Amino acid sequence: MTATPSFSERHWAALLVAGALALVLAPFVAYPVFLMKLMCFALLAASLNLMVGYVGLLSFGHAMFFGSAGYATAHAVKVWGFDPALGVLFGAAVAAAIGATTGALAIRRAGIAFSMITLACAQLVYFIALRSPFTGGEDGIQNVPRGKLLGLLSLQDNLTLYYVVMVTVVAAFWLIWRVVHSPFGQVLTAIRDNEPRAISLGYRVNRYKLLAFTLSAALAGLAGGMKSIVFQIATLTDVSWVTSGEALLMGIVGGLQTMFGPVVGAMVVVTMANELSGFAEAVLIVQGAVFVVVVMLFRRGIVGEINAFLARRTRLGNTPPEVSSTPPRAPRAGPAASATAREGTP
Amino acid sequence: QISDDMVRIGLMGDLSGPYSGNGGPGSVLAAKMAIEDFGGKVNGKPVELLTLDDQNKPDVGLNAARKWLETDKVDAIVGGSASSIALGVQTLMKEKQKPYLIAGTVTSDLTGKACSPMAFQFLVDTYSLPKAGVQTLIDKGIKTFFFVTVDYAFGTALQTEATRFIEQAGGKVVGSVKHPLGTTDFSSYLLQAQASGAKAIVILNAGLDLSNSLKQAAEFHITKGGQSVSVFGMTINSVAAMGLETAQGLNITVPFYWDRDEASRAWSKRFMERNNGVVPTYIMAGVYSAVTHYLKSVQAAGTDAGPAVVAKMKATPVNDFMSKDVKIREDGQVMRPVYPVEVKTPAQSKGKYDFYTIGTAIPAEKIFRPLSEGGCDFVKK
Amino acid sequence: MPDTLFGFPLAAIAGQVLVGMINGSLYSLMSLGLAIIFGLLRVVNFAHGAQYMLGAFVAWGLLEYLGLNYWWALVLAPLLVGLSGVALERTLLRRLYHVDHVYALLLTFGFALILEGVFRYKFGATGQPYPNPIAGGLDTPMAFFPWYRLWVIAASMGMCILTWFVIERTKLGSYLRAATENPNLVRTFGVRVPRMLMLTYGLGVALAGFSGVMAAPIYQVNPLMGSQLIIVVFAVVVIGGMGSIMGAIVAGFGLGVIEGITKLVYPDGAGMVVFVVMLIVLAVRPQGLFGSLR
Amino acid sequence: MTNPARASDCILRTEGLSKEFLGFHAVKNVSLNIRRHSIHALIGPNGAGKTTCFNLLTTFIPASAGRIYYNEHDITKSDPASVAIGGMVRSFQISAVFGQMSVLDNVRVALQRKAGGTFAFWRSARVLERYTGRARELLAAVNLEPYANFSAADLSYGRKRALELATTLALEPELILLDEPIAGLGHEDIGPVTRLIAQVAKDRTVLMVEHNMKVVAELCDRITVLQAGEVLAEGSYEEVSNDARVRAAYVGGAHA
Amino acid sequence: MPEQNVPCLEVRGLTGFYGETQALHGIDFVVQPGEAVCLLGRNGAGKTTTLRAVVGLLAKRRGHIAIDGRPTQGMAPEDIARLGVAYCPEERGIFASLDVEENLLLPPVLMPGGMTIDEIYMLFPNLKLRRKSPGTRLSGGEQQMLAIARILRTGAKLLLLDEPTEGLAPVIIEEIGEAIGILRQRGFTILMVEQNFRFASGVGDRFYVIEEGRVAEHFDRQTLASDHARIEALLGV
Ligand SMILES: Nc1ncnc2c1ncn2[C@@H]1O[C@H](COP(=O)(O)OP(=O)(O)OP(=O)(O)O)[C@@H](O)[C@H]1O
Ligand SMILES: Nc1ncnc2c1ncn2[C@@H]1O[C@H](COP(=O)(O)OP(=O)(O)OP(=O)(O)O)[C@@H](O)[C@H]1O
Ligand SMILES: CC(C)C[C@H](N)C(=O)O
Ligand SMILES: [Mg+2]
Ligand SMILES: [Mg+2]
Repeated sequence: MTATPSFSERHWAALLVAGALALVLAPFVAYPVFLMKLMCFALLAASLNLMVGYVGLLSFGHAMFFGSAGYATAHAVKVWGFDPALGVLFGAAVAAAIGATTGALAIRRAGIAFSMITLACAQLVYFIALRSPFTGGEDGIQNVPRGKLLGLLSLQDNLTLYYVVMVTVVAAFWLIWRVVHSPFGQVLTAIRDNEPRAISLGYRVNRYKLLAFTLSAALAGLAGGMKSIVFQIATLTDVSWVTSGEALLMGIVGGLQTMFGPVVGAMVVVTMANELSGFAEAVLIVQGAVFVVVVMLFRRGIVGEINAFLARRTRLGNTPPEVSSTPPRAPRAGPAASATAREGTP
Repeated sequence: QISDDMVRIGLMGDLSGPYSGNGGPGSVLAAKMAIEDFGGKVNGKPVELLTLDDQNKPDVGLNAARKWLETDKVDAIVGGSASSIALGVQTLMKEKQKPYLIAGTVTSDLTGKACSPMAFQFLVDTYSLPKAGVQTLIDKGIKTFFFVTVDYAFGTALQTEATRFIEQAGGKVVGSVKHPLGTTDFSSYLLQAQASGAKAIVILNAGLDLSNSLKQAAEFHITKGGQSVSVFGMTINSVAAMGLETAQGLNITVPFYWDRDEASRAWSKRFMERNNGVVPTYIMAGVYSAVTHYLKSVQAAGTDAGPAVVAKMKATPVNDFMSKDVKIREDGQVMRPVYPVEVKTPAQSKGKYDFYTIGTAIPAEKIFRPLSEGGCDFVKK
Repeated sequence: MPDTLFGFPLAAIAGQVLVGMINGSLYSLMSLGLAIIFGLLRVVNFAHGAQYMLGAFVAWGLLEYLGLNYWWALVLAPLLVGLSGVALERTLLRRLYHVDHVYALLLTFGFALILEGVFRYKFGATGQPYPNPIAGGLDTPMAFFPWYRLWVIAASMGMCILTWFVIERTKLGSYLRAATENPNLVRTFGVRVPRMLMLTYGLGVALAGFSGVMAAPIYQVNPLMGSQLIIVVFAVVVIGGMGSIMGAIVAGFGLGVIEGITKLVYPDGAGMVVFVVMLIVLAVRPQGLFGSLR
Repeated sequence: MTNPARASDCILRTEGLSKEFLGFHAVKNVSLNIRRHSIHALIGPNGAGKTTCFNLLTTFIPASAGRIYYNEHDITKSDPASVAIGGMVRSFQISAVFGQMSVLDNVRVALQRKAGGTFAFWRSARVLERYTGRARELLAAVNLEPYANFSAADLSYGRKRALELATTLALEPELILLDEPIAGLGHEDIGPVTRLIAQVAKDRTVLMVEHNMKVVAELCDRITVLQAGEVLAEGSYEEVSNDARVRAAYVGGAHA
Repeated sequence: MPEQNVPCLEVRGLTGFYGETQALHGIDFVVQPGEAVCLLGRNGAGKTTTLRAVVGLLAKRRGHIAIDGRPTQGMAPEDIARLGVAYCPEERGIFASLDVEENLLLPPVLMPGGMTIDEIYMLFPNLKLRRKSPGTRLSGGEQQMLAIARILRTGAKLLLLDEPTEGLAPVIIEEIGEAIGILRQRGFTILMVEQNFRFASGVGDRFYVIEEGRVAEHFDRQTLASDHARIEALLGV
């Protein structure tokens, strides 16, 4: 797969062990609620990355999955008295359902049009959240009980909840990794590369894209559902386009088409927002500046640049040039595309 | 004993959004002044002020409050912008047993259904605001009403209470329309209100929303068919924003007006010197009042432990430039008198902020919701 | 004459249609600018809302600091905002033409955040009032139509038609369209493409600035005014067909009116109706009303 | 010229196939009969409607009128992916490979489609190993074995064509549609690619569009000449190339 | 060859890069006014790259290029074009958003002496028939015709044609050959890249064979007749 950085298995093993250790010890160093927020956003960014980086479709509406799952979970847990685990799963399922519906519309278009359609769908969801009675409008659903996991383990304590969230997020990341490195992932790569050719080989490409979109939505929903349990509140912020934008920012800063880019991106963005909390306008300015700087100077994102650097080094060391963490290539209207357009997409 | 040798007060408000004129940076300044006037120390321990822009978003406010309490060792939270946030913070403060000094957010649920033994309402609420307002309109012979209401806890509460008062007085609400917080164009809501034929069109929102809706009401000559436009609650910054031309003749009630007496003028003068000459709203005055009363109580109690301070606060009458010997009721309501005012015409106004003609004080018992009707669970019947 | 239609007071209908037309004017002007920029540069100009806000602020600033009235602002503000667009294009945007279009979107998105942040920092989120330049109105038995609002409708329509004509019916327009597809090739014909793209972006941005000036007396001059409008405008652009100029104009006014009527019939749905229409249109015509599936 | 009696010999058959673009008739009433195990060429002047025919046959665009029968099944209303699954696979005029994937993966993606399980997002990509053997065989057949681990984008034009063929063959199509397979190739590549086509055509049917008459003459059993969307002539190379109308419309004077 | 007058195009020591990879390693050739010169060579030899360097589309180019004696180093494509150069690219570059006629009328007339629209339609009747059709809806061959036709109007004296016959039917190729003849009579100069050697040998005066970014061989029409065997070997015809 194109996204596997080329440095050796051993490096990876070491990195994974270090990462696992850091995850386990982190709540003793940092504020667990902050860490949980970070993990939820990392998962959101990763789910978005699955679409942008591996399907080549930039969704500008991932907040609709994140946020509506938040509402669904909060409602299920608070009003229906669901177990928190079940509540979060319910949230993810709702997100997947929304993903399947909006996806069916959106994937028929590619490139910028796809982005705009997802943005608009998300906005529709936002207005529904704003106006419908069960979401509580501007007030949101507040005082969501954290409850007991499977009726046994009380999640009231931040530390306990932290480990539950951690395990879930790690599992979700594993799933993403698996999707990317699966037969299905292989087909996605092919479709992103050359869609007409994939069709001519007999792939019904829209079904693959739709499944990817639905999966991505479900994962974003998982993140959103957990967030509402952690913070005990589900609100409009999580369905607003600002959140979609932030998720994207995380992906870009960390590096699209890389597995850990979203994590690094979430770390940077969430920390930044945290440090600047209380100065809404400063957050805007800094986020904006980060967007500009990343786009102008290092489009591959932090992890992407590191990968590229490592790849360059290994290449000097005479290993086959297997890596490419190139920025995503979505269909474009360049000269090549217009020449093929008539042949490929009548 | 003072926990970790420091009294930390968190001030939360809309520092940049549509409500930033009501409280916002002005409230921060008021809190700072209160701490300075107190000497910056309680029982020899420094007082620190933390501030937060809640952006009128419940999640932002709530998350920050949680962080304040769990990691920053904040001892009390003061202020408030949108009622939606306050309701969440209220629960949290109850859970963490820390005083919540509300000045800037007004839903009456805070002392009613959602009441908390740790909470105080230092100003007016959505019960007291329409109470006098409805009566004034009914007295003018107005029988039909239409509401333009902001769509969240504050607006909902205000409309519910107002409707009750109107119906009790034999009036009728012929319709209402809700708009989201931070709307800029009210023309379609206003035209709808106009088409309803109601004699009074009542705007139930605040801050920027309020000045926008009133300005547009004037632009569209909403009152040309003999209808009137009224509001029940308003802070003085909105009057400044829309101008007397638009605001003249409105009747509202306020717990504070800068030009009411010597004490309020003296304090307001000091405030304006440090606030680019901009006049304090009653919310800012309320923040000052709340912080001062809190510090006094910490000093008297000799500790900053929540329950002890709360007990002390409730036992001590509030005394400052705003109010003399005002009691705090069991449910947390500060029982201060409020003043009916009428906005002056441009001709009547003699100075930059000479906005109101002030009437005689209405005693607290006449305007605040009786304890028995609030439905607060911990209040002994 | 009956005074109700389908059970709704005629006065209310007339009022909402007017309000709808005003919003529609702004939708059209804004999506027109977006369509030009997208159609020709393939850049989704996320900063469009911020530039609209900038237009309003420039108008306000001209009045506040220089005492220049609305009519001056109507000429100067678009010019200044357009120049700021030109500067952005020259310094940053231009370097992104050769990479995926998504990056230009992200750049303008970032730029929008910065602009909004800076203005919030400087002026707070509280609006600055802007006086109504044309007082009074048309007093009909149904409702009172302020002159200024009628002027906005007329001026926007005029501007839309003018722009449409330039792009679709002149030689300059065909250069622009060709340069979108293959700028390098058009350069080999001896056409100064970089300069043209720069001016196009400037023009699109100037339209946003123009809308801002138009809006200033209606809404407050407020740092948030852009981000509130922009998303709806994006939906309008999608409905009209991305990059289609005719689509932008028709969808803009059409949706304004539909939205106005919805406010009357089902007020809760007013915020969503644009998006619902969008979904319906997309289900039937994925490329939008006037778009092509290129 | 058509002979419905022997329809069953035909793998692909059209009846009155037509396509109109906003009033312009690009393909008019074309009836084709492609015999099983033959190499059939579609030639004609530029704009005659050859590519449009291909697009119609593979249902990349819907026909305005007429029917298409593939193995006697009516596929007129089918979709491109289904047509490919049914065994009719096309190549594109502009070379179509998955540039970011390795040469080997290009072929495996095709094999995988044939074998199914392509939605299995929970399984490891390692299950694809089982196609490696077959993929290498196919690559060997087109002399691409040594390049198996190259990124497809790095191949030269001729090799991309070869890869495309290998990928196409991986699906074991009954009928292959090739659009100008020789166009753009250097002289030195024309020979090998021609031989390659001849080789893969064994046991299959090939329908190709080509302007290079030398190649057509060498490869094709039967030729249909289109002009202005209509069938002008049909027959063997000798028959067609000696037809005066064809010479006037297509071959031109200098090429006897 | 009369060497005293200024060559229409002079290329000396031209090197060119795509990013890091070098595509041209020092190309030298000249084209005299009124000549038809052909660049031959295998796929990937650097022929297209050479043309792109001449019209200024190759950003990373070094060496000497002069048009009518004016060096063009550092000039932008639009300025080079104004010296009287027109380019017909390999991938044709037809504009989808313009109809056929708009495509045809798009390039501004640089100097007098170009063909008129009627002459062009006479040469390519297909284009007249599809006049109002969107440019990229044309068939591959029709697009090729349009791409050539488009630059004939501009009056540019030096025409650069990259594989003008690719994908064209034999009859059309013949017509294009005739068209080139007409153009030369009118005093146009032509530099052409061609894979179709049969066609090239019919229209070219002189030939350069490019190999791996260098000029490997140079011959003219006389040699072509006299030394047929060597050339066949060289090009593998
Ligand atoms: N989508 C379309 N819309 C309008 N006209 C079209 C479309 N596709 C093709 N045409 C027209 O149909 C005719 C046939 O085109 P087609 O591409 O089939 O030709 P062809 O025989 O493949 O030619 P070539 O050998 O040049 O590739 C052409 O005149 C072309 O302009
Ligand atoms: N955009 C590009 N990026 C990187 N390398 C390129 C690019 N275009 C061409 N090349 C490389 O430069 C070299 C010369 O290519 P060029 O297109 O000039 O060849 P050509 O002689 O025109 O071949 P053909 O007959 O196939 O058109 C080739 O090795 C090619 O791979
Ligand atoms: C009067 C206002 C400042 C009240 C405030 N907006 C609230 O939500 O409670
Ligand atoms: Mg063709
Ligand atoms: Mg070439």
